[in-house]
Amino acid sequence: MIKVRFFAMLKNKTGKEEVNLSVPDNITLEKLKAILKNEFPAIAEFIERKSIMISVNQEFATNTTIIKDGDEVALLPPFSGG
Amino acid sequence: MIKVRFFAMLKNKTGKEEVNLSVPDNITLEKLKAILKNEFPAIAEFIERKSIMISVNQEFATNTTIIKDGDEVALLPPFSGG
Amino acid sequence: MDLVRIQKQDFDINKEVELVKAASKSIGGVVSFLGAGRDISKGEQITMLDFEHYPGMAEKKLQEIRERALKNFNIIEMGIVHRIGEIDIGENIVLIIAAAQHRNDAFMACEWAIAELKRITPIWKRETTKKGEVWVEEHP
Amino acid sequence: MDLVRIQKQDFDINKEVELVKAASKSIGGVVSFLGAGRDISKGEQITMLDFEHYPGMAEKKLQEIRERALKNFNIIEMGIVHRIGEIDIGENIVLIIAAAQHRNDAFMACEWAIAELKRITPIWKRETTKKGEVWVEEHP
Repeated sequence: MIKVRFFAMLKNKTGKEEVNLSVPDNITLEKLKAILKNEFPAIAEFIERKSIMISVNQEFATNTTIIKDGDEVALLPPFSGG
Repeated sequence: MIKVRFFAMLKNKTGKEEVNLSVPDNITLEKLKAILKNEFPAIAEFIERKSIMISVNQEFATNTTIIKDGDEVALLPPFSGG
Repeated sequence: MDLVRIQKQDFDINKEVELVKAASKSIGGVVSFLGAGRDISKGEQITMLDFEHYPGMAEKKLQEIRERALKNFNIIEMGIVHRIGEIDIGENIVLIIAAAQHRNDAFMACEWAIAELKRITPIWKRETTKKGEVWVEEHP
Repeated sequence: MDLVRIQKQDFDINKEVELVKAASKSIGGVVSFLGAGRDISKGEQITMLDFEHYPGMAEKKLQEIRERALKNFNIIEMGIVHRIGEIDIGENIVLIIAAAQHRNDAFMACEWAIAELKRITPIWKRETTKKGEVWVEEHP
């Protein structure tokens, strides 16, 4: 079980702030992205776009990052602070 | 008659803040500098040095600036504001 | 008070500068960047701003920016405060203060820090216009 | 209160920033340079600073810097306050505030203005050390 968090426009698009999701253990972020695209079709195109960053346990992750049980994955639309 | 003002270290060196001086009318600043060097030997070397600026009526002046009766001439050591 | 914070309430620039200046008597130059809510964005009249952040991660990124600034620039101290929640036009949004012995280092560190903040800090701005509310995508 | 001033008393950074920000709701970035009295100069321990200015001309030069900044940079407003008289270590000396729609313009204008202030403004600093009082020659 992992926790998936949505921020800003992605929260609006999915209508969710966070979701607990059962996924195979020790998959790569690349594989998780495919799962998330199926699970949340409303934001599939955003997950595809490079401007969306994904963090795992509050650190920026890449396609090869391994997702473990209990991890917190967050989908981060382009930042606009400052 | 012109007014000559001294600031910072030049005030210390001459022991004066300002002096009224009779000088020929319509002389260049270059000529005035020669007069000032004679008049105030304690600061002759400073007048010679390029780092000293001279203002006439509160505007930076050059050797060719004409000094007229009633002008305010100020000897400005290197600035250190800010 | 922490040098790096995310908070709802407005900040007092005097107090933030004092906090940074307290680090050393050798501080000669303090450069601050203050971001404020502009009334117009891409030609649209803005009536209200609303900032959301990723609690925990956003704070961590700001701390990281301060630490990297202290390491990579010849500065003595840095403070960063970012507001969240609703912010009116003209109000303060963010304050970055860089203090150094000499001004050039403070300018460089401050300029770098605000660019880095925009690049890596999970904070999002929602603008309210007559057409509705829009999440801003600064880097589309 | 004037945007450009020379004064004995300390300034309130919040108030000075508000004064500059009052110029327009389109201000998005405000960059400030604050100069403070350092404790050490060229290896000497400083105990006190004293600033003298050429009354009239110094104010005129600061006004000129503001006007040239407004003309040559894409900024909306600029404020400049310089203190004179005795100033303790750690105290504020000078504040330059540049406000623009975008931060890059504010950074450039502020950095230019403090360099230009040091170059053309008839203000002199006297440092008191254990050895006595010395008029500083920044550009010998």
